[in-house]
Amino acid sequence: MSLWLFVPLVPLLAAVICLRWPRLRLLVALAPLPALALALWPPAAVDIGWLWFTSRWGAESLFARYLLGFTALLWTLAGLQARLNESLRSRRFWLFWALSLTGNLLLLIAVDAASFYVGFTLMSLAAYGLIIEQGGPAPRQAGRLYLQLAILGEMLLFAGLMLRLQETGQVLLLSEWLQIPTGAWTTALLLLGFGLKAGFWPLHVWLPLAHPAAPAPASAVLSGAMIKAGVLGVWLFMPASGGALSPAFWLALGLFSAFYGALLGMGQQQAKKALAYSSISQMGYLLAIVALAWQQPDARAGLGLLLALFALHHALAKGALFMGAGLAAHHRFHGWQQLMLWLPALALAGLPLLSGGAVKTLLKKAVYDSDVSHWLWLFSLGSVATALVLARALWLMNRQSRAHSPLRLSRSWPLLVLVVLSLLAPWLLSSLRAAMLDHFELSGLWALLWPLLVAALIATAVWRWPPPEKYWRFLQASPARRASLGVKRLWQMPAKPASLPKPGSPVWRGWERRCNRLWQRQPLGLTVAMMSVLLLLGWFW
Amino acid sequence: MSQTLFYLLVGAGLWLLGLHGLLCLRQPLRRIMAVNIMGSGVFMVMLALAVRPDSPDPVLQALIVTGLVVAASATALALRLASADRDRAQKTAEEGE
Amino acid sequence: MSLLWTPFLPLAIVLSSLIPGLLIFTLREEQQRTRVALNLVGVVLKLLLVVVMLAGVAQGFTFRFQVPFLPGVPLILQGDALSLQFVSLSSLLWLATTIYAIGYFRGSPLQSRFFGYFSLCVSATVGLALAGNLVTFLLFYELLTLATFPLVVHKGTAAALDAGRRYLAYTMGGGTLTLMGVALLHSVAATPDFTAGGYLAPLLGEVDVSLTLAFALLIAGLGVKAALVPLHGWLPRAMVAPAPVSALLHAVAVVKAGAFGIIRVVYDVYGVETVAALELTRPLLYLAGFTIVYGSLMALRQRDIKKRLAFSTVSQVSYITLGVALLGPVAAVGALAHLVHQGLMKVTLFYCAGSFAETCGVHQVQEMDGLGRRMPLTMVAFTLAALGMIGIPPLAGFISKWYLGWGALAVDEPWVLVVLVVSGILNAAYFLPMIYRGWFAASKTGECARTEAPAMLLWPTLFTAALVVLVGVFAAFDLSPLAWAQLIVDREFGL
Amino acid sequence: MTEWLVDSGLGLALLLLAAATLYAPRLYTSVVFFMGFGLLMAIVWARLGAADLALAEAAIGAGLTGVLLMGALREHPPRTERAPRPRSLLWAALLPLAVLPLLVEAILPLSGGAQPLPAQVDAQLAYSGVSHPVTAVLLNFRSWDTLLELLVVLFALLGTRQLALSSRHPHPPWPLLLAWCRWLAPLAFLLGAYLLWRGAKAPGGAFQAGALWASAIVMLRLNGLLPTVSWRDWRLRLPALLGVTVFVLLAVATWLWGAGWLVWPPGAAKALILLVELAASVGIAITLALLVMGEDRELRP
Amino acid sequence: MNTALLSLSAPLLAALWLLLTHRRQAPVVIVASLISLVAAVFSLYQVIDAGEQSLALGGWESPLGIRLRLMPVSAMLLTFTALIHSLVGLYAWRSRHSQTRHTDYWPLSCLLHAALAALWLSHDIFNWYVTLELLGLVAVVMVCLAGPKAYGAALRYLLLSLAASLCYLLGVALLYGVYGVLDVSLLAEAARADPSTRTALMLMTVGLMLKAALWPLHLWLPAAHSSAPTAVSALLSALVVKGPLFILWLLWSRVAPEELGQAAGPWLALAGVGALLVGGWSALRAPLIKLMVAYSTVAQLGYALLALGLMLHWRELSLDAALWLFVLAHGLAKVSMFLAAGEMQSTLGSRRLDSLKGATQTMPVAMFAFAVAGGSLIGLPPSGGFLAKWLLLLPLLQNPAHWPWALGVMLGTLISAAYVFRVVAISFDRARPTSPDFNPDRFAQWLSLLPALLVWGMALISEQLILWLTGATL
Repeated sequence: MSLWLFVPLVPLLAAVICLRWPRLRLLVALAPLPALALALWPPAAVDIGWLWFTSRWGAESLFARYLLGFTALLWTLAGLQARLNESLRSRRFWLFWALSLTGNLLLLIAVDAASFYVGFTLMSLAAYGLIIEQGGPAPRQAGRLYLQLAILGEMLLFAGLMLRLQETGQVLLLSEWLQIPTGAWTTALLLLGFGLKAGFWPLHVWLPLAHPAAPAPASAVLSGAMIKAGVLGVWLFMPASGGALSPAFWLALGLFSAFYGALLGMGQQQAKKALAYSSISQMGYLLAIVALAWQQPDARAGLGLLLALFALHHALAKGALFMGAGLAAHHRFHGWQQLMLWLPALALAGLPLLSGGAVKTLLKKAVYDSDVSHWLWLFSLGSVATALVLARALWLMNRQSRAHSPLRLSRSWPLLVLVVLSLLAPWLLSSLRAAMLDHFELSGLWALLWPLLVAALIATAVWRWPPPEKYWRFLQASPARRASLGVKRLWQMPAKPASLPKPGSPVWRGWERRCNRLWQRQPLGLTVAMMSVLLLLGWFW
Repeated sequence: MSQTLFYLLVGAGLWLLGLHGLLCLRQPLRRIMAVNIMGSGVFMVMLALAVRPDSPDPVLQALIVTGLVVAASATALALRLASADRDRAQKTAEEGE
Repeated sequence: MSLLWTPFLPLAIVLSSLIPGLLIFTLREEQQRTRVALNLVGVVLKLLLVVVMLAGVAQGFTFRFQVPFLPGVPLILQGDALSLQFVSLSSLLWLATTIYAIGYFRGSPLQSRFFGYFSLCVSATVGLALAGNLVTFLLFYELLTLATFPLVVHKGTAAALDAGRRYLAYTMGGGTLTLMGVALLHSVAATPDFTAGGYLAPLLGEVDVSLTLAFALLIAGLGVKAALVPLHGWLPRAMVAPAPVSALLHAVAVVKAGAFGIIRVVYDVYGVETVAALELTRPLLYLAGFTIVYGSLMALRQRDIKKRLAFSTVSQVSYITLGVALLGPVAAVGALAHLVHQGLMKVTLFYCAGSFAETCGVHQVQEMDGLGRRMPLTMVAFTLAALGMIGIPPLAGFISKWYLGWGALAVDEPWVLVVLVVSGILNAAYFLPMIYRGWFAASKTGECARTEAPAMLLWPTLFTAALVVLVGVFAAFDLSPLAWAQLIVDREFGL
Repeated sequence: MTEWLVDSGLGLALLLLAAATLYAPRLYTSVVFFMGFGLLMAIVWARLGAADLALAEAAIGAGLTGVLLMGALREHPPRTERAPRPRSLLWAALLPLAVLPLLVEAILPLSGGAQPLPAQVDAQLAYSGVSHPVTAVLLNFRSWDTLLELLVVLFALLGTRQLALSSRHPHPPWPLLLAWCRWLAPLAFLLGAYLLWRGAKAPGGAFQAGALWASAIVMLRLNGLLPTVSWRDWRLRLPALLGVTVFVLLAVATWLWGAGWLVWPPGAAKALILLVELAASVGIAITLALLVMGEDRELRP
Repeated sequence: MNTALLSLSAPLLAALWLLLTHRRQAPVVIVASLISLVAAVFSLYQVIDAGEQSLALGGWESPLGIRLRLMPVSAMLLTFTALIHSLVGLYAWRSRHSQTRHTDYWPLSCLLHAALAALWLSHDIFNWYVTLELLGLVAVVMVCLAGPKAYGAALRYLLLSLAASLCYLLGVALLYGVYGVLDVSLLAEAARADPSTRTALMLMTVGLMLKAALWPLHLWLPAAHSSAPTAVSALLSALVVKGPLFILWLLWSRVAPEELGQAAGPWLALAGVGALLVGGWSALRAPLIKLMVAYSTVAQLGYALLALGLMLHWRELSLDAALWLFVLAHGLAKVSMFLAAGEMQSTLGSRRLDSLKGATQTMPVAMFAFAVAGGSLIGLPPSGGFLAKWLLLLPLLQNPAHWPWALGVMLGTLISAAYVFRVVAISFDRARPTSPDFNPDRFAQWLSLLPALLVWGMALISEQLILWLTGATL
């Protein structure tokens, strides 16, 4: 019995218990704790011979431990936050919560492809229950689109996985896959499959619908933890040198995604929607990091760590923001409580000495070291866009929360813990700590600050002279939702009523009757005639 | 043409005549007579064979006797059956009226 | 294991349901207890015997019972690995279905007739699985048709009769084609026992036309039961039968008999090499692929739950054919595993459909709203089985799909992946709305009192649903269907 | 030449009479023609030298069948008949006409050729117990045929017994016939007995005798000189079944105590043949009489 | 050989006893049938043991006398006849609805039995004529037992039967004219392929085909068989039509010169396929229960004719075994089917097929018998019908040039399945079941099931049976 088994089993058990005794929701909320513990003190990986195609679980690299750790942490805090929310009491919600959690943790501890796929699917599908929890048309439509794309992604991923397995000679261990090149189809299928989860452009369409529809803690884990799985999949499944397409393409795609998300995020009217677009934007950066790693396979280890840190940073900050946005919908943040929103936002925007700043520094360094250092200015411009989106989001949250009752700490302490942790994170993690040394130099500081200042200027300008609504509106259109409805209608087209075969057409019946009459009237004469005819056969014989 | 052959042909002709009668006629009594004429045709053939000049054949003659009796018995039954059927038809018709 | 009784073990397995079945026919309607007792004794006995045989076969014993029948063609009942795969499935599901049926028919008329034919049906299925040569197979194949017909028309309504007629029209046609194929093969090659690797290889090049025609006849004949398009027309109509019958029909008895026959013909009569040399399976492969997609598309358009499930069967059973037609060992594992997996999943789905109809009067997909609240446990079972059908890991369907996909690539037929993907998507498209309605939509009538199905209906459902999960999660376990399929394939392919 | 003329005349007359029988417009005429046809046939046969057969044909073919037909005529009123159209008759004639060449082709080679059997009959006649070859064939060489043939006659009677016929009432016979009957009936009896006795040596035999006796019985019945005996009465059943019963019992007896099935013991052959003939004649006579005269109350008690 | 004759005389003596005593004692008949059965089994045993036997009746050797011959097939048919008679007799005695309980059925069935036995044993073409007449007359008389409504059909049957006899007799006359002998074995030695022989064979064949109701000369059969009383229908379909078939078989396989047989084979086989299709179709469309069963006889005889024709054409002697297995299987199955049909018809009070609605509930055993017998007619394994079809199919499939014939068999199978299951399907209609007029007679239903079980039971001895038949008919 290995300790790793507890990682998925505990949430499952908690779910079962919670089904029977709904009051014990806390168990579910705390279910990621074994995973967190194992991320901190990891035992060796284990082979589990009796599970599907024999699997191997563990988290040996720092990369994996970071991922597992922040995911478990985010899930724990979001779970605790969700427990404080009175409207999230249904057993169904907690069941799906636990199942998504199981899937998410499983894919993180998976060392073999099958387990990863199992976890990935479980997470994907169970998340549907989280998105749809609040009921009503918007969640339903969002959920439908999500599910349609999730299933599509699942199937494409399956095909890609099969092709990849064929290429790798049916070896399931992911670590073995890095050195084996892959074909165009495999690349396309895997990237589509994972991309639909990761949500970079143009596969992001479900994200802006799902996040606002889901309850805030769910959005937090969705954005903070789950969509990372898509990028993780790409990272693990593709060879170190990337797929069939040139890494530059992926880099461009990532950057475009970053800008696209930011741009659309600026036009949103809902805080959570703006945050969702920001997630799209951030996923673009993650994709860009992956592309960088493909460009220079030698630097894979370092870029991998960067990827993990970026993900960690984004998870904590975005998780906090989503949870804050959820609270802001019903409560007013006053005084220092505003910091619970501002700090994560600023971190995301890349304020020095916060996690974002540290990560940005590392990212820029990485770009600088690569062949595409001439694209560095794009990253800076990206920071401006990110900051603008977050400004928009904060502004929207502020506008929402004004009318509501004050926020009490007893209702929001998990958020507070999360913010604090995100503040502490760069100091606790050695790699980030090193990056932050840069911030104490003026050049480093300026490099991070000027995009923020530009963004602040633009934001103020827009705030002072807001552009007319109609310029924004096109940004809010959602063709994907309409398409999803269309697909549903197409599928549910009723079958034609089964056409019963006609019991004998009249013409045919008439002939039959005539024949019957013929030989029933004169059986004797007819038979004798037949006899003669048969005798006539003698002529031919 | 020898006598035997002539009567053989007559027999065949009778047989075919009977066949033709059975083919065309509808009245039960006529049909029965047609069958009898067919029979006579066969017996004629057999007899012509039996009395071929070089070897008169008692076996064949005995066969004809047997055949005659069989034919007569069958005819008796057929006639009775025809009458009974006719009787039934009449009765049904009367009941129908 | 003494040699004295081993030959009679296969016979005993067939008789263990046949004799109770015949006895049940003679019972009066009101002898409920005797009937139940007879059924259960038969079921348990059969399971025990199957377990003994499983143990024996795993150790390499062969069980062979033989009686003379035609000159040179004895009737043979033989337990080998492949037959046991099917026998175990039938026995296990017979157990579940018997219990389910006892609950389902409680208080309804003509029970003796029903259970009598029910047992005959299982006997025929088991006999068919144990058949040791083509003629024996044919015998049970036809008997199966006969035994199933009364079950299909059990309700005796106009719709049931129509379905029954159609069923017979198709299956008798198929039976005749099969007979022709068997006779044709016999006339060129006699009828030896099924042999791993086939027995027709020596005839290659001499009577290729006959071999090809015989293959076409056999596949067409077996394809009727296996519901290959365009021979599937009977299956969706046959769903008017009572739920336990549909369950058995779709999961074990009839469609599986066809699929199993195809497996036998390809592997044990022709042999992979012969089939490959004659290039016989390519049309079959395309047909199976088309059937998979077509069945799903049709299922999507059905409003009636059972009808939707029926078309789903059309689609799913062809996975088996597909795996066989791919002619690779990996795909074969997938096919053989799917034989069991599909059975478990489909039987669960039909149990659920039956429970929905019996307990809540729900027949149409639209009426499923809020069922999750009314019958949560049944709905859980339904959900699990449906997800398995879609191929969601780690459930049963996923395992077979994995091997099929792998197998397709192993023999360089990547287009099969497209079929699998499209089928998966379509499966999701028709199953997920049902699950959605059950769990997330509010009941239109406002009823939400909990009215879980009676225990006799519930427990078999949960049992098979649990199996759906277990055979998937523990696929690598030594006694799983997958492992057994691997064993069969090792023997068949001589690996 | 004369021979030839006579033969051709007789043959053509036969064909013409047959055609007339079939296609005569009135049913009554048909029946009369048919009786004429039967008589002509007997004459032809007599001319061909088969006296036995001529006798049999006259008694059975023409006489008995004619009487039966006459009787049946009463049940079939002529007006119900719908005559077939001449054109359809001609069309239908095409078929038999097309068959004719085939038959001719088959018949042509038959006019000559020696047969093995007559010589054997001649050779074995001495051992058969009778001296007339036809009787020897009928009752010894091929007695099995005869036994079965008696069964056929019995079947006809049994069949007639099954048929319900409500309207069958005896017509009053012609007065002239009534007057003659008293004389004719004993004569017929005697003549029959003679034929039976003679059968062993010369043309004649059980069937002819039976037919004559039957006619005698019919005549007596018509005169009301014989009582109506029901089938229920063993006195009717026993004689009717006598022929078959005796024959079958003898067959079994020869198997059990003799040399084998139907093997007449050498010495007793003639006696046994006579016994069988006598029994058969009685049976045939009763049966034929019943067939002609049988009434419902007689046959279906 | 003596046992065979005993098997013949037992029913004959019983019939005479019944007629003389004027009683309708069913037990006498059944006992006689059983005695006959035992004797027949002994003779069968003798034949298996010692081969063909012959007996010169009256001590006169052929060609002068009549020689009876006990071939394996005739011994088998003798046994079969006795068996069917015992089964049908039992039913006719015990069933409340048999219309024959208080009629002359009893002596007549005995006489039929004797006539059939005489036919199987006979080996003389003229003696066959007499037995054919016997058979024809007794069959007509038995049809008449059903009462006035059957008279029309019976009259047609009689007239056609007479015409057929005369056709046959003309052929006999021609053969005798050419060869001067009547004994089959002697004829077989002498026969040449000349026009006379050909025409004679043709005349005899047409006559026999008419008597055996082989397509296209079958039109008299459905009316006659369906209007007869139940027990009689069973006997007629199971046995009487097989008599002419037996003669036809011997005529072609023994007497006819090989080249004539080869030329005639395809025509006969074509007629067989025609019978399968047309008879099957008519059965499928028949509105009355017994009419459907009667048409099925027409169709099933097609198999036998097909086997005969192909056997002649290819000289494939294994088809003989198929032919006789068909006869056995069809006989047993048809008895069961007719008895069940008659029982249901009289209990449910209507002759129409529609009246069988719900019969699986009201008369389960009879309906089961019907279906089981139908299964053999279709040729479902392991019934007797399947064995026969298997033997028929193998030579057809061996050579690709013969495959079109197999198609005929296949169509025949399908169409027989269609007409059998049409009835079965109706009987499952629970929506509007016909309620029985009387309390169903369970015992009689079981009696009707018995032959059907026997025909499926043939599977138990199938291998020996086939091997023996293949060897025996060679």
